[in-house]
Amino acid sequence: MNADLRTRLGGCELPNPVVTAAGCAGAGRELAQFLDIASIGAVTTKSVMLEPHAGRPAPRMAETPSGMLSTTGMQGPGVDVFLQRDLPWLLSRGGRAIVSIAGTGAGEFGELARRVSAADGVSAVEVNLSCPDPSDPAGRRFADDPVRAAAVVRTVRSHTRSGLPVLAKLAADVPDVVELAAACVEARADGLSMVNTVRGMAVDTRTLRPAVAGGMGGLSGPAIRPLAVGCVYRVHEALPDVPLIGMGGVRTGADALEFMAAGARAVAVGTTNFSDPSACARVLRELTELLDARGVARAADVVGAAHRTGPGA
Amino acid sequence: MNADLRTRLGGCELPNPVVTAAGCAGAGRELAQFLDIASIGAVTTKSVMLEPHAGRPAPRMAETPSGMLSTTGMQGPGVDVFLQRDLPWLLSRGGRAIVSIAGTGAGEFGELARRVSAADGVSAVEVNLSCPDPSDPAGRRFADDPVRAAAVVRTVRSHTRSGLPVLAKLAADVPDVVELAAACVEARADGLSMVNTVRGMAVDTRTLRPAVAGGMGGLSGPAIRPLAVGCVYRVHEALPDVPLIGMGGVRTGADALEFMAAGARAVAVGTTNFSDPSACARVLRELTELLDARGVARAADVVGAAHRTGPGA
Amino acid sequence: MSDNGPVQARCPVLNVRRVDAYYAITVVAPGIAERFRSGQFVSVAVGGDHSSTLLRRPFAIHDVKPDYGGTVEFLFSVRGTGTAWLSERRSRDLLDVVGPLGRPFPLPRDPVNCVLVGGGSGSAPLFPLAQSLRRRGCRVDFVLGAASADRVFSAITARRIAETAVFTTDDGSFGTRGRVTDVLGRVIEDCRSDAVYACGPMPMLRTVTAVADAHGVPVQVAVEETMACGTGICMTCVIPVVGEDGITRMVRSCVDGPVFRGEQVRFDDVGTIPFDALGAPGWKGSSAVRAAESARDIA
Amino acid sequence: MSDNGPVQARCPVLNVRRVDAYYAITVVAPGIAERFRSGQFVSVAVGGDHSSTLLRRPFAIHDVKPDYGGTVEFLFSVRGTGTAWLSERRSRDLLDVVGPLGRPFPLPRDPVNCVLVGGGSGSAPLFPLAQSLRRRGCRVDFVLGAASADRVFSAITARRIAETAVFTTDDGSFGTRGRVTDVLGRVIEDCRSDAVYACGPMPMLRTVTAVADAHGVPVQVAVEETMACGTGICMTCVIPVVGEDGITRMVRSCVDGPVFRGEQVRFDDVGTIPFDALGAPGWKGSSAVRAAESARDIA
Ligand SMILES: Cc1cc2nc3c(=O)[nH]c(=O)nc-3n(C[C@H](O)[C@H](O)[C@H](O)COP(=O)(O)OP(=O)(O)OC[C@H]3O[C@@H](n4cnc5c(N)ncnc54)[C@H](O)[C@@H]3O)c2cc1C
Ligand SMILES: Cc1cc2nc3c(=O)[nH]c(=O)nc-3n(C[C@H](O)[C@H](O)[C@H](O)COP(=O)(O)OP(=O)(O)OC[C@H]3O[C@@H](n4cnc5c(N)ncnc54)[C@H](O)[C@@H]3O)c2cc1C
Ligand SMILES: Cc1cc2nc3c(=O)[nH]c(=O)nc-3n(C[C@H](O)[C@H](O)[C@H](O)COP(=O)(O)O)c2cc1C
Ligand SMILES: Cc1cc2nc3c(=O)[nH]c(=O)nc-3n(C[C@H](O)[C@H](O)[C@H](O)COP(=O)(O)O)c2cc1C
Ligand code: FES
Ligand code: FES
Repeated sequence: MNADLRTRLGGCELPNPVVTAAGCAGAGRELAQFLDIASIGAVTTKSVMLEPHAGRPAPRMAETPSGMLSTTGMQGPGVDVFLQRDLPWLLSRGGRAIVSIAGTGAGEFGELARRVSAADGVSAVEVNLSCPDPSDPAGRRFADDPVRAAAVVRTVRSHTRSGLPVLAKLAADVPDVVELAAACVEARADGLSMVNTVRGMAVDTRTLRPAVAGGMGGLSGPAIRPLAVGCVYRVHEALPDVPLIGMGGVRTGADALEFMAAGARAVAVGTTNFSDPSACARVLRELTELLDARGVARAADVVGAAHRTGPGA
Repeated sequence: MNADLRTRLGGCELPNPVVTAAGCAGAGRELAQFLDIASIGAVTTKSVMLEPHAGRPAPRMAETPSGMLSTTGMQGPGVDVFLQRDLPWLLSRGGRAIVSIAGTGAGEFGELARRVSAADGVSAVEVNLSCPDPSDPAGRRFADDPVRAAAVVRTVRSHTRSGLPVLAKLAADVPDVVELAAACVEARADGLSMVNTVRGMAVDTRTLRPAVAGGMGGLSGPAIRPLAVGCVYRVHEALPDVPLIGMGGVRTGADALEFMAAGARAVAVGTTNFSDPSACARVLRELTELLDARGVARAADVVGAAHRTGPGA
Repeated sequence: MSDNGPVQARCPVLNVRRVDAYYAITVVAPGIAERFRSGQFVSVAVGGDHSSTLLRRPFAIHDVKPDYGGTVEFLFSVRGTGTAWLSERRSRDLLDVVGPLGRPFPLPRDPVNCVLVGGGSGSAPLFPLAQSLRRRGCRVDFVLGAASADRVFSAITARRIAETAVFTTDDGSFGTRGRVTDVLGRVIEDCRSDAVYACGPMPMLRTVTAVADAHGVPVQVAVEETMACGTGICMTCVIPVVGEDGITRMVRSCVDGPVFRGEQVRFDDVGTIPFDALGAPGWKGSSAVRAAESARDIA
Repeated sequence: MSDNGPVQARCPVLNVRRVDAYYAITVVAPGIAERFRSGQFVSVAVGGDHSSTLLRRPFAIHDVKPDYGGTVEFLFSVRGTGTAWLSERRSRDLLDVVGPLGRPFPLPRDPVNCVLVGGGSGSAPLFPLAQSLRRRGCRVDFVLGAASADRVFSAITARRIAETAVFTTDDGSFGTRGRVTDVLGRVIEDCRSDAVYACGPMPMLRTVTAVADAHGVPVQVAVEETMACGTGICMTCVIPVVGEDGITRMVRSCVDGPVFRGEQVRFDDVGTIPFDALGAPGWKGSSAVRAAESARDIA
């Protein structure tokens, strides 16, 4: 028996629930050397901005226990190059694209959504709300304020062609992730991706200097999985009908199953692509085996399973 | 050469900067089987409440990558038994006690401070601000609201005899840890302990049920170290004169040094005591060796070192 | 730091053997061997220094020998990451072991008849117990059960040590088909048992306690709760236990146990905080109870 | 999925040898061996399945041989947790290896004179390069430096392969006291070198480039940046490099490098985003630059 793995995220259907996380798979080209990019649910492309961006100075990464800190700072070629060069390549190989966009304000997000909407073959637009809001005096991210986050989502939705789902990508380290989620859904997000990296820091104990340039970085990898699963669980509890893509430290099929039981319809693999370039294919295979071993007919049946009765079993 | 390890936390001086974290060493008695409890900086005792508490149902813990989730729910005998039975034992062995208190409101915190103040030999009082505030409709913790947190700290300070330092124990998963820290200092906290466990969750992929009773638990261990170091760094940057006790995933002397370079004057060992009951003695030894190898004359000299020039080296 | 408390040591592995569905590891650990009393356990660090699995794994001590100054053996089945890693250890590898931990089985003063009941790997601590009981002149009978034949523990040794040994398997592949508790009543009667000792999963211990109770025989059970520290500091391993004073407390199974008198364990309430437990929500203890608490020893 | 791109394989360890201050590991990896060109590297998973160290460690390929279908050797010194773990591997252990990664050294068409400059473990990729150059009829000279004698890499092999081999050590314990760059100018002149190839730490590569420049000789450098993925997807390994078109870009040293033309690397700006780099804050590219970008190949 083979479980039916199809997954609905708003208006789009993916053949299976395993996708890549934004910024952890480029636009699929490099990973295609290690796996068939058409075989996974979708590739979420690195957050693209309107203009080319050079990103942050090095050192950009440090290893931490079961995780890594990074500060790449949205390095990328800008949306036009992305749409002309990277997206067509991915689609030509039969891949599905969730296009992540990053703007410096609602206007720029809207323009990005408009241009991405005009391209053929995109499966969904993901709104990276962890960008710093230049109009915020404290330099906070859009995600830190549900009102500003909702304004961005609303603008993106209105500039995105109907039928193309808009996913809001949430941060975990916010005052109240459920409030943020509800605000984004209220602003007509079709689904939510959660979670982005969590702010943290490491000091290099040889030099006694911050290990990544600028001090703070984003923590990712299995270390943050409990935070991410907690966010997915709480948001699914509050908003059971909203499609969620869960991510944060997925390494194995069992980890993917954990997110699905907490309430995610799809699961994204991020940092693990760095350590295991064929990870997405492996996670999908392991997940399928686990579902089959449980006799699950449809992957959708395990979504939210952890909510269905009390703890223990 | 041997570095001078003495550490000042407000009005109290510890012989060295390595202490235990609250709730991770009982009152020192069990660990005393594995190390000389008088040789470490201090024992921070498990948060004590006014009345005996039975805590939360089992399962109370789950292992996660480089961390653990727990929900013990403040199980303890109540402050009177603690002061009559546990504290005297610790002091009789030459140990120093930082007494952590947990209340359900400012009044109870004040009463706890009054009773602990009346006891002889206490080195400092630590205020656990991660207790849920029963008067908050959303069931948030005192730490989630700088105003409520400050009210608790102010009450504790006014009920604590002068000369006995009051340390506010902060959470990492709050809207703005610097704002929380500043509010507590404004309310006359003599120092800050940071950080407590971070809320998270795990699902048991055999049963598809939450791995700890009640769903959410507190994540601790090396997994959260980057979050904790980040909090210490940012708070030390904003409040360089305030004594900080850093904690969250300290496993080795190098980890302790990392916290000190970020700005901590003392470092607490928590979860590592579970896996290595002689960890505090080992961490102290390793830290001393590292300081000696660098030719550091006084441990205080490395405090905040990571702030002193830009990144890299 | 204390002479009869547990010690922590890096112990060389003497050997790793497969025994049916189990692995047996023997480590050189004189400090643990000399302090050991049956019912106690060790906790073993797994995965090496840079492992992502932080917590120690607890295992009942199955045997101690005087060789090499003192060796300790424990048996386990591969269950998850920790036991898989342990099964790959080789002679001369070093294991970080803490022990002996927990309260041992209390031994009878007189040479009475004892029946020892074990389920699966839970049988491990019963073997050194059997030896101690025999040394005191007690009669020992075994009832050992498991899911299948290859999970029945040391059947040959059991037969050798004990007066009688009865085996049960869920699938009937060895001994009687069924559970240990199906045959226990008969064994107690046939052997005129004066005391029952049991170790295994919670549901088994509960039924063993009920059977022993029905036969008016006292029973000591050794529980296997999830443990983060094993030394009494984390408070994650608690179960509701009724004290001599009739008061239920949430006690640590690692230091207050793992051995308890069966009738003291509130099996039906494991996994809950009984409303009448000391310090349960709404609980109001008398001042006498409070005073008693201060006097109680904590370790 | 591609025939000349890198592959990922679980490779049996053939042997682990100590070579002075280094360890040499040979793995059986036919897919990597057959694709290899000198200057490329492998990345190796460390610590096992449940390790807390997630990231692969990159190592230059030091040798490939046809035995067992194809073997790959890399050398390393123990620096931190990953290399310590690798140094404890034994024959028949399996290593998860990805490779060959990165752009190889470009080889001259004609049989010219080449000087190969290596610092410490940075000398590793120069040995297969030397072989390739010899096969094309090039003259090869070596300048190898290190902190001390035991860190000078394969001096005997260097002497065997090359026309001349000059050694430097910081402490003077072997060869000339000083740095490779102290002697490089003289070697270029003595050997009438037409090209320089260098690998080692950034400051060394910068001075090597300056010396080669002063002598009007082209130089290829292989950089060693911290890398999280090694496959081009994480963007953590970037350095500022000037393209043929005169535009500075932050390029990935794992896939756009590790080999670059020395004068293209903006050594003084490594660790910064130069103000004139494509996409730097305030940067405003012309529409021509933008159009060119779309046409550039990404992999
Ligand atoms: C006092 C005591 C004595 C024990 N004696 C034995 C013995 O002699 N032989 C034997 O085979 N097993 C014994 N166990 C159970 C043994 O500890 C577990 O099988 C082992 O911890 C599983 O570890 P793992 O990493 O393979 O499993 P995982 O499932 O990967 O472990 C994850 C976490 O859960 C805990 N855990 C998992 N299963 C159990 C369990 N059954 N009991 C307690 N904690 C568990 C682990 O310690 C770890 O913290 C004993 C347990 C206790 C408490
Ligand atoms: C293309 C390339 C080729 C290399 N070839 C060799 C070689 O042939 N022989 C050799 O001995 N070393 C080589 N290195 C350096 C080697 O990768 C590091 O020594 C190794 O990663 C250290 O790992 P660790 O866990 O022991 O150190 P740790 O300090 O514990 O590592 C922590 C993190 O920092 C990274 N890191 C640490 N040092 C370096 C470094 N010098 N360069 C890049 N990343 C580093 C690690 O990869 C890891 O992610 C090469 C590096 C690169 C980029
Ligand atoms: C190097 C790196 C770059 C990332 N870039 C982006 C990005 O451009 N946009 C985005 O929304 N998230 C980005 N993320 C966050 C990931 O998409 C993901 O949410 C997070 O890393 C948690 O998943 P993981 O633990 O599986 O990596 C990045 C993460 C890393 C480690
Ligand atoms: C089982 C457990 C119990 C804890 N109990 C308390 C407590 O009673 N009071 C408190 O302030 N913090 C408590 N903490 C938090 C620790 O003191 C510490 O802040 C946190 O665990 C991070 O440090 P670590 O990673 O070294 O464990 C507890 C942590 C654990 C794991
Ligand atoms: S396992 Fe920690 S108190 Fe029992
Ligand atoms: S190491 Fe990831 S892009 Fe180069």
